[in-house]
Amino acid sequence: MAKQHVSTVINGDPIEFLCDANKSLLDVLRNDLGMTGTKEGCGTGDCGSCSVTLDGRLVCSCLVLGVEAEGKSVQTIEGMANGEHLHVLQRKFLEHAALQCGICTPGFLVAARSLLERNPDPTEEEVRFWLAGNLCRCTGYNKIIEAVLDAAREMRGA
Amino acid sequence: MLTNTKNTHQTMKSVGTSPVRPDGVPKVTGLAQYGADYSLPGMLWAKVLRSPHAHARIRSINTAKALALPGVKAIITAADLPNQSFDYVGPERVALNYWHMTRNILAREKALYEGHAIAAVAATTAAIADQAVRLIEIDFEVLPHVIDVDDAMKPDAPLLFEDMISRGFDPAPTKPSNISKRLEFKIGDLEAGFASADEVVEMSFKTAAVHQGYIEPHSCLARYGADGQCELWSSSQGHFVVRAYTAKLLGIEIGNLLVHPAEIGGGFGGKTVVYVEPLALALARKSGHPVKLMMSREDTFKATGPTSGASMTVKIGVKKDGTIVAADGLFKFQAGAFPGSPVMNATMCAFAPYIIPNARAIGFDVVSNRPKSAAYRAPGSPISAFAVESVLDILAKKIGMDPLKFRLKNAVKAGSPTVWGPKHSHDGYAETIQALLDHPEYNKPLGKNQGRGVASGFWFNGGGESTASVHINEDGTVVIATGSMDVGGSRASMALMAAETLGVPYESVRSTVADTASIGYNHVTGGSRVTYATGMVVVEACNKIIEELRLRASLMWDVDVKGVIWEDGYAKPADKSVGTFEPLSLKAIAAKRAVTGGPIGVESSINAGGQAPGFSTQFCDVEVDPETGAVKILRFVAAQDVGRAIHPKYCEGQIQGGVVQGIGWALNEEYIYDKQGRLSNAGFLDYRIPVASDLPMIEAIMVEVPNPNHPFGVKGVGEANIVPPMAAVANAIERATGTRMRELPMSPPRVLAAIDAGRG
Amino acid sequence: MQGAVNSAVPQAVRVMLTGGFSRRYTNGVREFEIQARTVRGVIRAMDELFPGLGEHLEEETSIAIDGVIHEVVYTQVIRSGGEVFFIPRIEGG
Amino acid sequence: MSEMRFEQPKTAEAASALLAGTQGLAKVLSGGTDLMIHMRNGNIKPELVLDVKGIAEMNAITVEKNGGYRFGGAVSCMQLLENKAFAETWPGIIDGANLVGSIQVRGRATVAGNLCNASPAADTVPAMIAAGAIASVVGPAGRREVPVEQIPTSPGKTTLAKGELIVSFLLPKRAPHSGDAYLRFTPRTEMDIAVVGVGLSLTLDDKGVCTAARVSLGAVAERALLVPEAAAALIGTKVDEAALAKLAAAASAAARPIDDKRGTKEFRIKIAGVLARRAAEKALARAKGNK
Repeated sequence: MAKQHVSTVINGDPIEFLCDANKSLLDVLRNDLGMTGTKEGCGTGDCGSCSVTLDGRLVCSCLVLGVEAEGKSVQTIEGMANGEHLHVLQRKFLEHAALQCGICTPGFLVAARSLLERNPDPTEEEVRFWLAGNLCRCTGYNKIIEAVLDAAREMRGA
Repeated sequence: MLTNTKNTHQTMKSVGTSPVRPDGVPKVTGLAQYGADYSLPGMLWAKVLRSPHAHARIRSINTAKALALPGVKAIITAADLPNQSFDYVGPERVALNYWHMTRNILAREKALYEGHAIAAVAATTAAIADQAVRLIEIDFEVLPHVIDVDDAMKPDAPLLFEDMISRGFDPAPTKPSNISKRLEFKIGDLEAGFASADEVVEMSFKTAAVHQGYIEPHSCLARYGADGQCELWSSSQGHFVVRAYTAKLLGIEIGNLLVHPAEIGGGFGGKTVVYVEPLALALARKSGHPVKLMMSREDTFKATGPTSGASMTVKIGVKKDGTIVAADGLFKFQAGAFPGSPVMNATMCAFAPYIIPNARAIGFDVVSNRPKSAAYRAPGSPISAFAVESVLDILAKKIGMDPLKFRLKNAVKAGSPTVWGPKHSHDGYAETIQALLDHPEYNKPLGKNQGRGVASGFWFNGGGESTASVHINEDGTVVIATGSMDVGGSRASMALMAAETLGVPYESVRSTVADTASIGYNHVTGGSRVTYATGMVVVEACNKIIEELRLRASLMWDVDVKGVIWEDGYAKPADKSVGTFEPLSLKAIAAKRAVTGGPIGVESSINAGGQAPGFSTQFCDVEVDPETGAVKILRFVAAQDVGRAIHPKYCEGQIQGGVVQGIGWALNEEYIYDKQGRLSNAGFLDYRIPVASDLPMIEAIMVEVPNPNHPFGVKGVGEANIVPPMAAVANAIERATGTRMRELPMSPPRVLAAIDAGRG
Repeated sequence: MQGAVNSAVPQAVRVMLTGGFSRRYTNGVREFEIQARTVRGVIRAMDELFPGLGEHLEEETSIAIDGVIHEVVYTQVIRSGGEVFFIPRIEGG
Repeated sequence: MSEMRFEQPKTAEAASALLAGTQGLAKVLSGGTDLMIHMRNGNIKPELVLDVKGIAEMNAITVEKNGGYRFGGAVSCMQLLENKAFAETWPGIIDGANLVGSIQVRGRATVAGNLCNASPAADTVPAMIAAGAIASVVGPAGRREVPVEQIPTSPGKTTLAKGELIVSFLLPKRAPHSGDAYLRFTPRTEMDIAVVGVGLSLTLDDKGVCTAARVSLGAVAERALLVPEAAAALIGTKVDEAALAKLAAAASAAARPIDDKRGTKEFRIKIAGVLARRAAEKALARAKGNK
């Protein structure tokens, strides 16, 4: 089968690519489009490091086919800052030392942003359950939860 | 008392603050490059063929069909790597045996565990490489296998090495076995000690192998130049060690291999060894193309070193007043397919926190058909501590003494004896116990099915070889470079110590990790050594450059250098007699660098010693569901002696991270093997590391008992925190249910079975 | 025999080995009294007692000088009457 | 290049024709959270993958003329969770949908995919069975209606013929004083596979006597079980302690689990009873709660 042509929007920019039908969106992002900010930790949807949003819906890009991006809008970590102006979540993760090795951080930031879009005033437990799909082995989660709650406060202007 | 007396706690501007780390922005924007994020033009993709059998002789490998597949450029097997001589090189505890190492990264005579690498293919696309791997035909002679450590020690157990004669026996045994080594440490008179005890408890424990669980699988990119100059981009805990091992395994000069330090996605000890780098470089050599080799999560579980599972028996005797009089420990550790478990650490750490005049610790290093074990955060210490701290809890209850007060009564101080010989030379343990005794929640009453457990832990912490350079830029800003990989924020702590020493703002110091051609040798980032040893050499380099800056100022003022002092980031005249000169900033001195002699830069190196051990004492409250055996962590409080916290938030993060790894180890994590010796939970779904919703906030208490041997009083922080959690959770479960768990993990089926058995 | 590095009067130093190490290289003898001012002097003195032992000490051990753990570095000075304990080198995770 | 073909039909009938017309393996992709994993570890190499998310009727959540809900085979768990009215009517099904994988997985995974992947431990299936859901199946021979419990037969196997796919599910109109619940046992609080799952639905009369009940067990047999004896323990009672004890015993008796890496036989049999009781208590509270 010839590769399939896909036209999509990634971080607000229209992008076209060719890809085999059985290639995952994660593979396309990292290996065809050179966007290596989205990370692979397991390839089976069990660690959340490859989180992106697809038409606003938080998903694991390792469990989405590249061809499914046709006509949709993809948001990745590379699109979270506004040029050199960090998103408030990115800033809070740095201030709270909410990352150590940083491999899971892109996934956590994309997931946390998707949470705060739906629930601007989450409780600690709501943050913990929403982020349960993102594994971290270095931090023990404390500072990640604190950073998300702090960012939520600032975004609410509370 | 700090050797650097001027840096008393109050006067410090940088050390003790928690600024944003210099490598933070790339990591929160996705720009940071990890092992799998590099690529080069003409790059090939590699895949490894791994053994489906737990134990099999490799009679022949036929790669003809695979090589014929269009797009395949090279295939390697063990024949492509030089064989290595059989001898143990370097320190006994971590003796390297390249004969073993080369066989672990590519099987030669035998496949010794399921997942053992046998061949590797490089092709123009990953899909072709995947396909090619399935076309390689191997003629296996499947052999009986053995997984469990006790089974592997039986006389009739299948032998991994038909010629392995155990070391450490006197006289040496005549028959080969799976026991690679026996070791023993002993002080005092055991019989007399136990005879004088009022209460003696002896109990056996078993733990399962667990993996470090770093979220980033191993991956690298390799290039082999036509002129023999090679390059590697790999995520590791020490690119100098990767260079040394890879050069040796490929039979090339160390000088011909340049290793770039990719960012590392977690290691915890598991990335102080090599798996993918030698294969990728050998494929690059054979194909003439750059080669990218990445492990899958399944490969990482099956073929990279977990820490040992163990079978242990501990016997401790105490007097009614709580004095420990004798202790005896037997620790049998799984080394995996090749010798080298952390059993020596385990025997040395087991009783280390306690003054015990009569003690013995015996260790066995035993091979079995599982992946070769690798270091995992205070390697060996958490395993022996699970047994020792459980028995101590039983004894405390028997003599009716509060478990913290019982530990305080026997806590080691400077001058206390150790089972391995030299006396302790640092305090810090009793202070961690006191921190919990003073904690408002320690005496808070608990509800039904709830219980509170206590445990302590010890780790040596490390010193060793480090190199650092400091350069003053033309505008007076500073660049420091070291060869220590930054896993948990060490760039920030290096910059803080440099800024403090130079008396300049943290923001004016750029802190970098240099590749193997740009800085002198650095040992691995591990053993909780970097903030201590690399920090020490950064401070030394800064002090050296201060001397140079004073010289340059003296030339600018045309005065004797003795007349110039350095204070708060400025060169100043020592006193009026030298002259009324305006203080010279770094910027001012740098501007005159040409006429005073040229660029201003130094490099320092050190083989650091004088490190102080890390002690941690912790308590946790749990609730056990009596109908399902599920254990819920209600509260977790961990105190640890950190000497001096350089970057408090990252220091705290080490404690929180280590505790949560300990909780996973206690409750759910284990390697589960099926009857054919194959790993049945090689993924993050069924190898359950804790998720955010499983946990409360972990409260970290940083106790500061400064180490006088370090300019800022630093003690290593990274590892002692993972030692106590398993026993703390087990002791809490015992208080909640009355049942003593003796096997890890304490999963719901096991806890429920133990409760039901208890109810009889 | 002048174990001392420089011409100054030599000083006595106590050297201790672990059980395992002494079984392998000094047929079980664990304690020694030798003359030395630095680690270099200790290693030369021990090597004279057991030829070849110096290499093992340098390659396989760390050293505790009056309890404080150091890497084996020649230049490390030892006080008169000091205790030098060669222990297995420690490796971390 | 790969041998796999990818199609996005616009109607269920077109989808069915494509599936039937393919000699080799043809798979439906709605959420893909199981399919992609099977493909990645080489278990299956489909010749055709059919993305059904473009079929209008498979994306709808509607209330039928008879007052019962109908939702499409391509509706993701998150879409169900976010439909307030549905969630209030069927909290038990929502319990199950809320436990599939993680937030990321729930953003894609569908109830139809969960059912057709036919894992005995599927989290949405027991509550659907307890609710009495009917699957609308389209195939070469036209449409047919199938009770959900008759779809899965054993791990990975269903009763669907080649060319058939599930278009939507129809749930019965909810009688007053009804409540449903789904509970599962897993070592972790999230990101886990059920060691035991219990879906339970019951209806009370206005004096609080249970007039109807359905109990379904997951992960304790080769497929999700409908357990009439367990339901019988509740019907005609006020779901009191005695009834709950009989329910628990019936659930444990019906369980025929295996030993595997996630749990032992004895553990699953015991927990089946414990969870059946707790699910009944939760469903009872919900039945008493709503009008």
